[in-house]
Amino acid sequence: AAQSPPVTVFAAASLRGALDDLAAQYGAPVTVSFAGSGTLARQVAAGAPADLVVLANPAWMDWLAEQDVSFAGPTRSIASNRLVVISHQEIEPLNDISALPVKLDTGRLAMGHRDAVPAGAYARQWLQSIDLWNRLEPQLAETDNVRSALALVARGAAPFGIVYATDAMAETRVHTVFDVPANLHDPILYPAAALSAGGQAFLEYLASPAAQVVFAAHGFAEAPE
Amino acid sequence: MTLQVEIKHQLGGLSLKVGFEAAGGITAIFGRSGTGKTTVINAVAGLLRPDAGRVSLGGDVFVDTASGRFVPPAKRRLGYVFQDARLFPHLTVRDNLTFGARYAPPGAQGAGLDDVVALLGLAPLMARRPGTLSGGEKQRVAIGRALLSRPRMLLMDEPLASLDAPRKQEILPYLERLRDGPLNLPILYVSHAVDEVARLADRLVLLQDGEVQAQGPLYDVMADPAAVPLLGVREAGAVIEAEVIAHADDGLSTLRISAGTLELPGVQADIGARVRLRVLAQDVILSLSRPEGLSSVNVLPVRVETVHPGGGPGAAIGLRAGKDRVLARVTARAVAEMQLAPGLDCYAILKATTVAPGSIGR
Amino acid sequence: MTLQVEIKHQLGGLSLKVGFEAAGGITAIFGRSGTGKTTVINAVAGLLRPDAGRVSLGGDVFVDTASGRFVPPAKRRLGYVFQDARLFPHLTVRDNLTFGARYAPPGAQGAGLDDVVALLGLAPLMARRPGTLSGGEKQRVAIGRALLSRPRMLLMDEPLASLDAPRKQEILPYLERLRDGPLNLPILYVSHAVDEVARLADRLVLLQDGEVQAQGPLYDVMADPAAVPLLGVREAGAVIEAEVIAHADDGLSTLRISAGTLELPGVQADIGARVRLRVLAQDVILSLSRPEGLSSVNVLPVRVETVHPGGGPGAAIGLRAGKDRVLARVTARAVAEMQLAPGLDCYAILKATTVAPGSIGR
Amino acid sequence: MTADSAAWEALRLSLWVAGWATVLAVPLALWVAWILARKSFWGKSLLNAVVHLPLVLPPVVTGYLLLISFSPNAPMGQALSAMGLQLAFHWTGAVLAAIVMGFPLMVRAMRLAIEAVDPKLEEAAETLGAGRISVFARVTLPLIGPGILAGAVMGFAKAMGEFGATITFVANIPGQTQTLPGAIWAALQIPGGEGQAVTMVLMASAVAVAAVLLSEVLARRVSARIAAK
Amino acid sequence: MTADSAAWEALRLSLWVAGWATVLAVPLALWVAWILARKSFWGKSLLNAVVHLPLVLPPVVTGYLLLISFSPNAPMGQALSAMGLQLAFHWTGAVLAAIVMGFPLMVRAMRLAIEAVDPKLEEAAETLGAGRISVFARVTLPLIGPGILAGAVMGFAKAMGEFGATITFVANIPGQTQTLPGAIWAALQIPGGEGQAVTMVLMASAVAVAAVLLSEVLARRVSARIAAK
Ligand SMILES: Nc1ncnc2c1ncn2[C@@H]1O[C@H](COP(=O)(O)OP(=O)(O)OP(=O)(O)O)[C@@H](O)[C@H]1O
Ligand SMILES: Nc1ncnc2c1ncn2[C@@H]1O[C@H](COP(=O)(O)OP(=O)(O)OP(=O)(O)O)[C@@H](O)[C@H]1O
Ligand code: MOO
Ligand SMILES: [Mg+2]
Ligand SMILES: [Mg+2]
Repeated sequence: AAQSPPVTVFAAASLRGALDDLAAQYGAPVTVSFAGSGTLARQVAAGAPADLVVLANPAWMDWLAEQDVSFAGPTRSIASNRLVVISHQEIEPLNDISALPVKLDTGRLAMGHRDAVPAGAYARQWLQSIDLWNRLEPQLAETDNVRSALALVARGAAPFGIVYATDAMAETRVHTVFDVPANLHDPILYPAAALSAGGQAFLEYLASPAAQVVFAAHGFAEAPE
Repeated sequence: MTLQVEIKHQLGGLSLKVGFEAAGGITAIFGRSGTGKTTVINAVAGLLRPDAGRVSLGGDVFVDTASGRFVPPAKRRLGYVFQDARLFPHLTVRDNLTFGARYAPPGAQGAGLDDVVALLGLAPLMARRPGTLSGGEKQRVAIGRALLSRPRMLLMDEPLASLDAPRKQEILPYLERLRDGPLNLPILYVSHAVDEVARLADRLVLLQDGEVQAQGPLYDVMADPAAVPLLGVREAGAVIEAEVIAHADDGLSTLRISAGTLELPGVQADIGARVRLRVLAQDVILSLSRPEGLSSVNVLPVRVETVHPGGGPGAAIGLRAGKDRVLARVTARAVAEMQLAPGLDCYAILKATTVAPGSIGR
Repeated sequence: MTLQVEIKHQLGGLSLKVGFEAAGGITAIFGRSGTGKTTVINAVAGLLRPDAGRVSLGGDVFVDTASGRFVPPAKRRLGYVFQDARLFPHLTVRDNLTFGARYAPPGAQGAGLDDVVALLGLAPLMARRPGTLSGGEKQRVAIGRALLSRPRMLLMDEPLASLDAPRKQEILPYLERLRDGPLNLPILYVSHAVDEVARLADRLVLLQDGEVQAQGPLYDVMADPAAVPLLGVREAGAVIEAEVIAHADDGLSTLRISAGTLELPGVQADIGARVRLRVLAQDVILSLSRPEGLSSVNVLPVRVETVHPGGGPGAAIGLRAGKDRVLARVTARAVAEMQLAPGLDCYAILKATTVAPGSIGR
Repeated sequence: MTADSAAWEALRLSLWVAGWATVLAVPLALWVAWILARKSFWGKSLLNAVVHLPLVLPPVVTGYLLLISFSPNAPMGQALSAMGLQLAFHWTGAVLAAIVMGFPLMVRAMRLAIEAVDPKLEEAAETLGAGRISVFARVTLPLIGPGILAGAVMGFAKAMGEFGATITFVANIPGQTQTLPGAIWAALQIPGGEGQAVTMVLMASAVAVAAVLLSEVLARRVSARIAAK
Repeated sequence: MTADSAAWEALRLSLWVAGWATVLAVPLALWVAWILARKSFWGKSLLNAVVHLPLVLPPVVTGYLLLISFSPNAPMGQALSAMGLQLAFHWTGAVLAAIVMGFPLMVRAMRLAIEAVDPKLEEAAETLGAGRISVFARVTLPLIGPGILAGAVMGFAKAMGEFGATITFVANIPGQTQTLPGAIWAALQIPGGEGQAVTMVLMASAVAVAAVLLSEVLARRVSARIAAK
C-alpha cells in the first residue's frame, strides 16, 4: 500500500500500542485519536474527520450504524481479545477461581466499570455466570477504562484485577493467574468501519496477515469471520 | 447663573425638604452634623436622585421629577470637593489633578494647573500616589482636582476642615477671586467654621433637621439673633461695606463707611475699591462719651436700635451707624449701668486690629 | 503618667526627628499640613515602627530600637481617634462603640456607654451602620469608640474637624473633665484650630518639617512671638490663671488674678476654684489713662515689658499684670502715638465678653 | 438497583461528598489564602504555584498522584488506614479529591477578598486592644464574608462536578464511590444512555442553581449590612 | 512523530490554545462579571447559575453539549462553518472548550474585584465629567487590575489543564487537537507509559509555575502602585 493517502483513525484506547505499531508500518501517515468507544462513536456520528473508526464495543458500532453516517464499506471486526485475571504479587496460578475471594481478602478487585467499560461488562457477565458477582461486588474497584484497572493492579493499589489478555501481556508488573473461559461472556471483538477510501485501505491493511502478526504480538487474536 | 434647588427626599429617619436659591457668588450651607448638608449637595451634583423636586442651574434643568428629567453627574459640569477626599488611589497626584480636564468643552475657562499647584502647595507631591499623602495633603489635591475640571459651579463640602490656618489664609482669597473674577464661579459651600462662612459667603442657608431654617444675604442671616445658637456666640457679628480712600506709609489704610472713617491694617484693595468688613459683635465696645487716649483709633457715633437679651448674661445690641447696621454684644450689667435703650446715642469703639485681613472681602 | 517620645524616622522625603514629653494633661501637636503630626501619633500608637528611638509611657517602654523592644498596639492600651474615622463597616454603631471594651483589664476605669452616647448625641444612631452616617456622625462614633476602650491615654488626630460649633462646645468640656477628673487621662491632641488647642492644651509641641520647633507649657509657647506665624495672627494671646471669688445674680462672676479682679460672664466653676483664662492679644486695648464710661468693666494696670514689631503693621506688646504676662496686639501707629516702650505704665482694657465660656479651663 | 435509584444514590453521595469537601476545605483554604495575601516568606511563590497545580494538570493526573500517595499499599495510605481512615476507593477519598481540585478556586476567591480588606481597619482594631486572633475573627473575617461564600460555592460546585480525579482515585463503584458525574459518564458510555444522563445532568444543574442562588442571597445579606463603605 | 516530539507538539498546542482562550475570555468574563456585580435585572440569578454550570457538570457533558451544538452537522456548526469558522475537531474548538470551562473561575475572580471597588470613586469620576465608559476605563479597570490578572491566570491554568470537555469536543488528534492533558492521558493508556506521562506532567507544572509567578509579579506591581488606600 505504498501510495495510500494519509488517514486519520479514531480508535478505542485499549488498542493503543498495537495500533501505534501498525500505523508506523503503514505506507502513509496515520494519525490516531484515542478515546473511549462511546466518545468515538458519538464523534463519528457528529461528523468527525475520521477515515476509520475502530471501537472496542460492538454495541457502539451497532449504534453508529443506525446513525446518519455513510460508511465506505461494511463493518468488520479486526481483532478479538480475551479476559484474564491478574495479580500484583507473583503467585501460583489459580486453578480454582472460587478461591479468588479468599485470596482477595479485604483487597479490591479492579476492573472496568460494569456497564460503561466493555471489559467491565464482559467481566461482570463472567462473574455472574460463575456466581461470584454478589460476593465480589462490594470489593470491586471499577474504573473508567480497562487500562486504569490494569494500572491499579500494576501499582498494587488493588491486589487483583480483570483485564484483557493484551493488557496483561504489555504490563510487566502484573501476573496472569487465570484465563477466563471465552464462552462465559459475549465475544470480545473490535469492530471497525471505514468512512473514506483511505480509511477502507487502512482497514484492509489491518485485516491483512501482516497486520495480524502485529496484533498477535500484542496478544490479540484474529477475529472470527 | 442661578442655582435653584427645590427638593424633597426621605433618607432613613431624615425628611429632607429644602428649597433655596444660590445666585452668583458663594452660598454657604450651615447646619449641625447630620442635618442634611451633604445630602443636598449630592442632589445638586446628581449623586442622589431626590424623591421629588427640581434642580436647575441657569437655564439648565438638572432634575425635574415631575417631567422625569435627570441629567447624569458627568453632564452637569459641577466641581465637587467631597467631604472625604475620594482621590483615585491608582493615579499620581498629577493625574488626579488633570483627570477632569479632558471632559471640559474646548472653550471652557478655568484655573490653570500651575496656578492651582502653587496655590495648594502641591509641587513636591506631583509624582506621589494618594496612599501616602497626609490628611491635609489629600484635601488639597481634592480641591485642586475639582478646580481643574473647569466646572460651571463648585460644590465644596467642608473643603478646608483639615487644613492649617496659614494654608487656609492662602486658599480663601483664591476662592474669593474665583467668585469675583471673570469666571464669576458660583460656589456652594458647606463649612462649620463661621469665620470662613462669614468671610466668603454672599448668601447663607441655615439647615436644621433637613429643613431650611433661615436663608438670605449673609448680612441679614448673620445678624439674626435667632441664628446665634447655630453660629456660635463668639461668631455673631455684622458685615458692613466700606470704600478704601487712602493707604498710609505705616500700613494702615483709611476706609470710609457711611458713619465715618476707619483705620485698618493690611487692606489689600486699591484706592476706590469697595470692601467688606466683618465686625464681630464681641469686638464692639460701647461708650457714652467719646473716649480719649485709647490705642483704638476707630470710634463711631452710633444710635441704639434694638436691645435683644441673650440666653445668658449677655445682650445683643443692634446699632445704627450711618446707613449701616452693627451688632454689639455686651453684658446685661452694662445694659443696666449704661441704661442702653433704643434711641440712645453713644459711641462704638472698634479695635483697629480686630478687623483682620482675612475678614475683608470683595 | 509621662509619655516620652524620642524618635527618628525617614518617610519618603520627610526626615522625622522628634523628641518631646507629654506629662499628664493635654499635649497639643501643632503644625502645618504634611509636617509629620500623624506620623508621630502613629509611632506612639505602635502603627509605625520608627527607624530609631524610644517611646515610653510611665514605666512602660513601648519601643526601644536600641534593645529591639516593640510592644504591639493591642498591648499599649491607647485610645486612638484617627484622622479618618476608620469605623468598622460591618458593625452597628453600638458594636463599634463597644468593640474595645472586652479587651480592657477587668479593673480598668473609664467612660460609661450611656454617658458617651449622651455626650456625642449618638442615641438615634445606635442601630445604624457606618455606611450611612454623615461625616460628623462618623467622627463622633470614632471618638466614642476610643473613649470606651478604657485607654490609659488618648491619641486624637483632629478629632473635632468636621463637627459643628455647638457640638464642639459640648465635647470640649468633656475632654477637660477627662484630663482633670480622677482618671487624669493624658491626651495627645492634633488640631488646626488654635482656639481648641489654646483652650485645652497644657503643653504645646510645634512641629515644622518633621522637627520640633518649640515645645513647652502652653503659656510660654502661645506667647512666643516666633510662634505667631504658625498659630495665626488672630489667635495669639496669653493664658492667665484666676480664682473664682463670687458669682453675682446677673450671671457675672468675679475672678481674682494677680493684678486685680475681672468680671466675666458664664463662669461654671465653684467659688474658690482656680480657672484658666485666655486673653487674645487682639482683645486687649491699651490706654494711657484709666478709661471712664466704657461698657467694658475689666481694666487692669499694666507695665509694658517688650515691644515686638510684627511682620506687618501690627506690634505685639508684652505686658506684666501683677505676676501674670499678657499679650496685646496694637498697630505700629499706636506704638508711636502712645510712645509705648518697655517700662511704661498704662491700662489694659479687657472686654468682658471676649473671654468666652469656652476659653475657661481647669 | 434500578437506573433511577442509582441516579438518586449518586446524587446523595455527591451532595454528601461535596458538603464534606466544602466544610473541610473552607478553613484550610482561608488559612492558605490569608498567608498568600498577607505574609511574605521564602517559598511563598512555590506554595502559590502548588495551590494552582490541580488546575493545570489533567484531573486524571491529580487523581493518579493521589492514588500513588494514598493507595492501600503506599506508606501514607497504610499509616492513615492504621488510624482507621481509608481514602482510596472510599467516599472519603472522593472528598479529598474534591478538596484538592476545588482548592485553587477557593483560595483565589478568599485571597482576593482578603486583599480588598483595608488594613487600616485592622490597625484600628488593634489600637482598641484586639490581638491578632480577635482582629481576624471580629474584623477581617466578617469583612471577607462574601469572598468566603464565593469560595465555598465555587468549591462546592467543583466538588459536585469533579470527575477525573475522583474516578482515578476512588474508582466508580455504584453505591460506594459513584458520584453524579461518574454516573453521568457511565450512562453516556452505554448506547442509548443519554436519556438517563439527561436526568442526572438536570439533577446536577438543579443543585448548582440552588447553591448559587443560596450563596447570592447570603452574600447580599452580608454586603447589604456593610453597604457603601 | 516520536513520543518526545509529540509531547512538545502537545505543549505548543496547549500554550496556543490556552493563550487564545485567555485573551478571548478576559473581556467577555469582565463584562459578565461587571453585569453580575453591578446590575440587577430579571434573569440575573439564571445567568449566574449558567456561568457556574461548567463547574458542576462533568467535563464530558460540557464537551458533549458543545459537540451537539457545534458539530459539523449541527445547524450552528454549519452556520459557523459557512463563515469559515470550524470548531469541532479543531484547535479552535479546544479554545472554546477552555473558555467555557474556565469561565466560572474568571468571572468569579473579576466579580470579587469589581465588588471591592468603592463606588464613591466612580461617582467622583462622574462629577469630573467622565461618562460611563471613561469611568470604567480610567477608574474601575485599573482598580480591578489584580482581579483581572487573577482571573486571567486561573483561566489560563484551567485552559492548560482542561481535558474532558476538550477530548469530547475536538477529539485527541496528535498535532491537531491533542493538548498536553490529552497527550498525558494517551500516554497513560499504554501499559508502562507513566514515564512519558511524567515528562509531560513536569512540562505542564513548569508552565503553571511560570504563569503564576508572572501573574504575582504583575499583581505586585499593580497593587504597589495603589498601595495602602
Ligand atoms: N442611607 C441612609 N439611611 C439612613 N440615614 C441616612 C442615610 N444616609 C444618610 N442618612 C442620614 O441622613 C442625615 C443627613 O446626612 P448628611 O450626610 O446630609 O449630613 P450632613 O449635614 O452633611 O452632616 P455632617 O456635617 O456631619 O457631614 C444623617 O443623619 C445621616 O445619618
Ligand atoms: N509612605 C510614604 N512615603 C512618602 N511620604 C510619606 C509617606 N507617608 C507619609 N508621607 C509624607 O510624610 C509627611 C508627613 O505625613 P503626616 O501624615 O504625618 O502629616 P500630618 O502632619 O499629619 O499632616 P496633616 O495635617 O495634613 O494630616 C507628609 O508630607 C506625607 O506626604
Ligand atoms: O478501550 Mo475501552 O472503551 O476502555 O475498553
Ligand atoms: Mg456632610
Ligand atoms: Mg495628619
